[in-house]
Amino acid sequence: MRKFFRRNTAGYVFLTPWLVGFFFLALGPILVSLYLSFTRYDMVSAPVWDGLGNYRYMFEYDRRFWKALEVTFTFVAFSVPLRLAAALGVAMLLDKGLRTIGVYRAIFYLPSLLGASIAIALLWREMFGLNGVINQVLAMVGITGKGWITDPDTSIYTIVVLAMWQFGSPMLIFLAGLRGIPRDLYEAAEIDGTSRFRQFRRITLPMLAPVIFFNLVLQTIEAFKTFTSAFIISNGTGAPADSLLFYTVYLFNEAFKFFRMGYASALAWVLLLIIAAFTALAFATSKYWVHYENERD
Amino acid sequence: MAGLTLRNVEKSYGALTVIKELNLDIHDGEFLVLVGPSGCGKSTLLRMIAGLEEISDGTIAIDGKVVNDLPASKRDLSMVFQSYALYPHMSVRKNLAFGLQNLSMPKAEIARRVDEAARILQIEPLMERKPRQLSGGQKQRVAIGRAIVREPGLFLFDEPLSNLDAELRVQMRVELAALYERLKTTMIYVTHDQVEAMTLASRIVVLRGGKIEQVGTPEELYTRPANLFVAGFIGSPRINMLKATVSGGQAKMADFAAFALPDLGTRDSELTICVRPEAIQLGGGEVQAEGKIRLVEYLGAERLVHIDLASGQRLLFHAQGADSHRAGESVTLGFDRADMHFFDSSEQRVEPALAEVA
Amino acid sequence: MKLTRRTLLGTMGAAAAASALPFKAMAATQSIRHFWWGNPTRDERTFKVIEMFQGSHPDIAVQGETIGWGDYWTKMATQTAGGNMADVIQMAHTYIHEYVQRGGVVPLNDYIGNGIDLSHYDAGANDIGTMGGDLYGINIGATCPSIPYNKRVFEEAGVEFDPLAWTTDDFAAACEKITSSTGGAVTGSEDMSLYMETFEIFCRQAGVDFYSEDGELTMTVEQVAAWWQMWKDLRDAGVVEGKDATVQLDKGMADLGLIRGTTATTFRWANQTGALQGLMQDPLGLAIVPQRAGLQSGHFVLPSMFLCLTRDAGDIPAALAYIDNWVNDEETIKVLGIDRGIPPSQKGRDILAPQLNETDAMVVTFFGETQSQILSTPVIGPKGSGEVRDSFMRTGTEVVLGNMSPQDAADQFIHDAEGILIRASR
Amino acid sequence: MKTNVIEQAVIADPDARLAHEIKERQRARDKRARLLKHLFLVILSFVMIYPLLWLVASSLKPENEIFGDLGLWPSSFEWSNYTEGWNALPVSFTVFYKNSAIVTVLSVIGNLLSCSFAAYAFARLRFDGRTFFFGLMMMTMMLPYHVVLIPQYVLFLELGWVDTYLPLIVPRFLAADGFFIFLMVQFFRQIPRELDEAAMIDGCSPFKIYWAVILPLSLPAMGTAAIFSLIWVWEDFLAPLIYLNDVQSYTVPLALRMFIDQEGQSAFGQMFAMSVLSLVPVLIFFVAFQKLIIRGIATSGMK
Repeated sequence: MRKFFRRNTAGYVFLTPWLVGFFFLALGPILVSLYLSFTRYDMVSAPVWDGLGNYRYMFEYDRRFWKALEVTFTFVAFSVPLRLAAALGVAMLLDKGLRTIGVYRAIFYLPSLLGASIAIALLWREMFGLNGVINQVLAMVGITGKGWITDPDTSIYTIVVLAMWQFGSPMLIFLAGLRGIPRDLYEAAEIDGTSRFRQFRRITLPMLAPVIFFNLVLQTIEAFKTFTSAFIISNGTGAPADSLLFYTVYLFNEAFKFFRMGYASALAWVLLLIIAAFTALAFATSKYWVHYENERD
Repeated sequence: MAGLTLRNVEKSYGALTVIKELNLDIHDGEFLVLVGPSGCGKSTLLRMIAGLEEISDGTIAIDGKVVNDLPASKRDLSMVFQSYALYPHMSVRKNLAFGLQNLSMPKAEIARRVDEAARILQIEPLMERKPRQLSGGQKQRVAIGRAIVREPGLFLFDEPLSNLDAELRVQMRVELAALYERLKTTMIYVTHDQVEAMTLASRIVVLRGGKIEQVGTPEELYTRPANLFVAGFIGSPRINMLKATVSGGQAKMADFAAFALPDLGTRDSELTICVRPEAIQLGGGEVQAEGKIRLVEYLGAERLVHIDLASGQRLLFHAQGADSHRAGESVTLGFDRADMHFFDSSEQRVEPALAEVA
Repeated sequence: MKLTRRTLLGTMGAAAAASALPFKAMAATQSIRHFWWGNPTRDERTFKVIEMFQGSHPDIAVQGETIGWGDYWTKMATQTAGGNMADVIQMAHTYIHEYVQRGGVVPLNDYIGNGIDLSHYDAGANDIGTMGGDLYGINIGATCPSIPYNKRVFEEAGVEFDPLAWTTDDFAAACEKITSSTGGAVTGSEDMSLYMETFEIFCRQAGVDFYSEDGELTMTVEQVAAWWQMWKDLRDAGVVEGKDATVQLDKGMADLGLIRGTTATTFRWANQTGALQGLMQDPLGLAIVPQRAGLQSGHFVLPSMFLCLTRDAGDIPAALAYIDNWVNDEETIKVLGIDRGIPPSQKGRDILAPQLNETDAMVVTFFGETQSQILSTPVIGPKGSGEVRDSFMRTGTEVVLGNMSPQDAADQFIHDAEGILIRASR
Repeated sequence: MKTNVIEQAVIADPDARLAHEIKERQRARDKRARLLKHLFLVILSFVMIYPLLWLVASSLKPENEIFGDLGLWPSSFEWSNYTEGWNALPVSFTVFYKNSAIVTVLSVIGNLLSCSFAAYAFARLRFDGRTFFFGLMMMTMMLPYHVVLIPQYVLFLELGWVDTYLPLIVPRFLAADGFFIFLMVQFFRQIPRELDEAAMIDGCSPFKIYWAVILPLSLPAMGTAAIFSLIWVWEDFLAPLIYLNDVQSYTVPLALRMFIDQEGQSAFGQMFAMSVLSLVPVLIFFVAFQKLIIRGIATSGMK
């Protein structure tokens, strides 16, 4: 018993704020949402038990659910790697040398500061519109553009570009991670005549693995939950032709526009399972590529 | 100063047992070296003594007092880590003083001890530097300094020299020995390098797979290894091992003529006979074989001669530097029965009956 | 709804409430909350009204709560779910059924003439706020459908038409004229094929309403197909805005071709004209939704906003006093202006007449001149009608993109709409 | 001057000259590489900054010019968008800024403290149930926020916290944002464990290790977390929307949403002007705190 306390006390003391928050503020609402997913609940009247009704409807009848999944998976597949690559590339550019770096860092973070505001939505529609900047540039090299953001086949990629453009937060995390890599490792490699590319593969990547892992997991979670940008750019409708019907946009509309909070909760739990599967996969594979300095367990 | 008693100590991580029912007495004021191949549990054992690992079973007592439940800081010991573990954000002076401040020791006393340690280790000019501005050897000194300012009853060293280059390692080894001479405090030292073990230890503990293979002075281990493992582990260059079959009091090794065995008190028909490289004689010895020199390693004062025997066995011969053997030369080699170490089929040492030795 | 209402944390809650931040109106014995969606002008006016009300009713503290339209409904739903609705809320005709049918707002019958005086209201002004014989939402501003058009562009293209009596053919001709005279830089009109509000008038011109009184779908495949076919023809002729602008749904004013200067007309509720004009340099005119030759008028008026009393209202007398003041007090009406729509009473219109600016005056005139075209009051959609509207836009998009014929799309839309209504009625 | 003499001297020697030439060539190559890098960064910067320029330009345009006219340059500068925008709402922006400042400062402090606590426990301390709770923590990040909005609202309503700042602040002191916990865990785990052990032997309690060893060595991570949490709280809109009723208590992002009415009179110019201003505190903080990330102690002293 004494041993038990000795082993656990410190851990639980430090975890107390989180535990209190989790059990008093988070767990209740989470369980309620799970309960609601088995009900019909319009938010005005009391929830009505519906068993697996929501889930059955989702998988058997709901075409838009599948559409939303398709849109979201496409987005995740493109945006996560591209955004991480952009963030890592720029972070490495900014990590060494240059004295004016502080300015660049601030500038590169700007788009993320602007977030997904009405201004960004207006601007994005303009830029990728039929007469937008993008087409003007394309026209200069003789390519006839189209309404990228209004063509259901390409609209999703404008959101991918938006996600890429707002690479500020993973960039900053990468920068913080790069700061932790001892310079002498590079110096040693330099002396060994290791090429830049090999330095990247042999030193940067492995040393940065925990941070890459963090960004990968978090960006994937965030990408699956992407809401504001798609919502604001499509005026909350997922238009054109449901091509911007991101999963959470659909979920939000089901809940707050069509008063189906029960169904929305079921959608949320399905999404949770999907994200959890991906995260678990990431954690499972992390043993093979993420190594922490000096960890014994 | 402190002596230690380890009784039935066990360590396991889940189903994996790292230390098995280990018993050991460490005398007050001795320099004990734990040695063994990687994964033998030596570091774990040290960390259990330090209080950094929980003890799964059994007891550890320092000065007769069981410390199983005592946190590291209350065990009156210091530890030097393989990676030095200096606090990167503190100057050398702060690194040395940090532990003392935690004891809420008077400032003057802290300053005295820190200065003293700096003087002993000759790191006075480095006191205001940060660890990243130090060379490997300097970091090592600071790490040792941090251990000695505490003036503990017990020093623990976890492979402290393994990150240094060869030259520095030798130098630090000498300094450590000198430090021990000066302090005469109990020291427990973990290494995988048997040279360090031999040169530093008053006693050596050889560990393998979480079990003690042998405890003894360096000389005991060298001259009378308790088993084949210790024989192979202690001694550089490595001991020669030859398989022998026994029948009717006669032992037969490939390439060698059969010879009469002394009474070994075993009935095993398979033995392993070991001979140190320096016990091999060229052109002499009671038991002989023909061989061909494959390679000569010239080390200045000595030469290591690798010899191929007809059956494919290889022997290592430790020659004086002045000998002039060449690769490709055919030689006759041999050794005396008195220089043989016998190990039975369970790899345990077997000794000729006393009468016969005499 | 009493979901997860527990008292286990009650004590903690009380302690927290005691330490809560200040900012509360003090000293009044009664208090109510009024929640509306707004904009800077409307907020300023409404807070002025609240201040005046506090002056005349020092014992009733009123907390004004406001946020923009989109966020309003999210917050409203959350407060409703929590049982914490404001006492008095502003409602839109697109949402009122959702809240009435689920019991979020309560009938006001008992209070009319008994706390709230509506005797000066136009006949039928509260028809749309009345469901199943009970009045749920008081009309606080009427509006009607309109086609705002860019006067300069129409004049420069030499389009001559009667804004109060033009037909779909006139409309098509105007579009053609504008598009060709500007060389395509300005198209005649926005493609309104996905505007269900405009389609409603088109439907009513044929004597068909969207829904029956008991919430059944009454719009027909024929009407839907005809509507989409009409716009397809205009699109094919290249005289309306291209598909790229059309497939963006629920556009804000800032995205309208009318504001951007790329089209000459759009559809809006008449009370929004002032806002449109504020974003434009060219002057605006108002026209009716074009008539279908040989058919009846489809024009109607409806409240742009309602005031409702909620299920969670605590102090009903105070809330009634507030509502009564809102619809009757002369100064209040003056301060409110026609920001929320045209007052649904002659008294209100008379009070405002002297203070109207040019655009407002035009809107009021338009409103008055089209009164004679009103044949009936439309039926407000049942639960699920919001989703039917979404489905209309979505299926219509396929026509705009050329993926479906108007007829096939109409078939599918009606089929989907029926499914939606069945699901919503469960 | 002195170098010149030396250079002159060595040029006589052919080997030295060759070495000198190689060095010169290297220097030229480095310079070219740096220039290229700068050029790339400048172009990228323009792409990144264009929206802000657009926003600033729009904030200076007369209302009826913002959307009809695509050029960046306003026909006349409407500084009144700023002066009038500040007081355009029923409550002055002075109040909104004050409110946002209170919420943000407290939230950032709460976030850093509580999340680093939890992260230290997950990254460094061994206790039963660690993996389980870590999994739960990750899970809280995966559920779309919108579906817990209502149950959470009901909970805070029961606590009597609605229409106060407590629902915005208290959760931050209870490590509600798993993002920061996970972020810090990843960085903490990078710190060699032997440092903890050395500190343990030096007589540090777990708290002292956290405070005197882990925190000072995690400045880049803490700086990153501080920046993110400040920005996110400052820009947070959904929670204030739901929990704050009284306009007097609104935060800046909420106030910005009061300018736009999809259905009626909007004030885009003023909204853009106030949006630009709302970025200022965040930018200042960003520039100040990013130094932490840069100055972060390189861990080269450890291995």
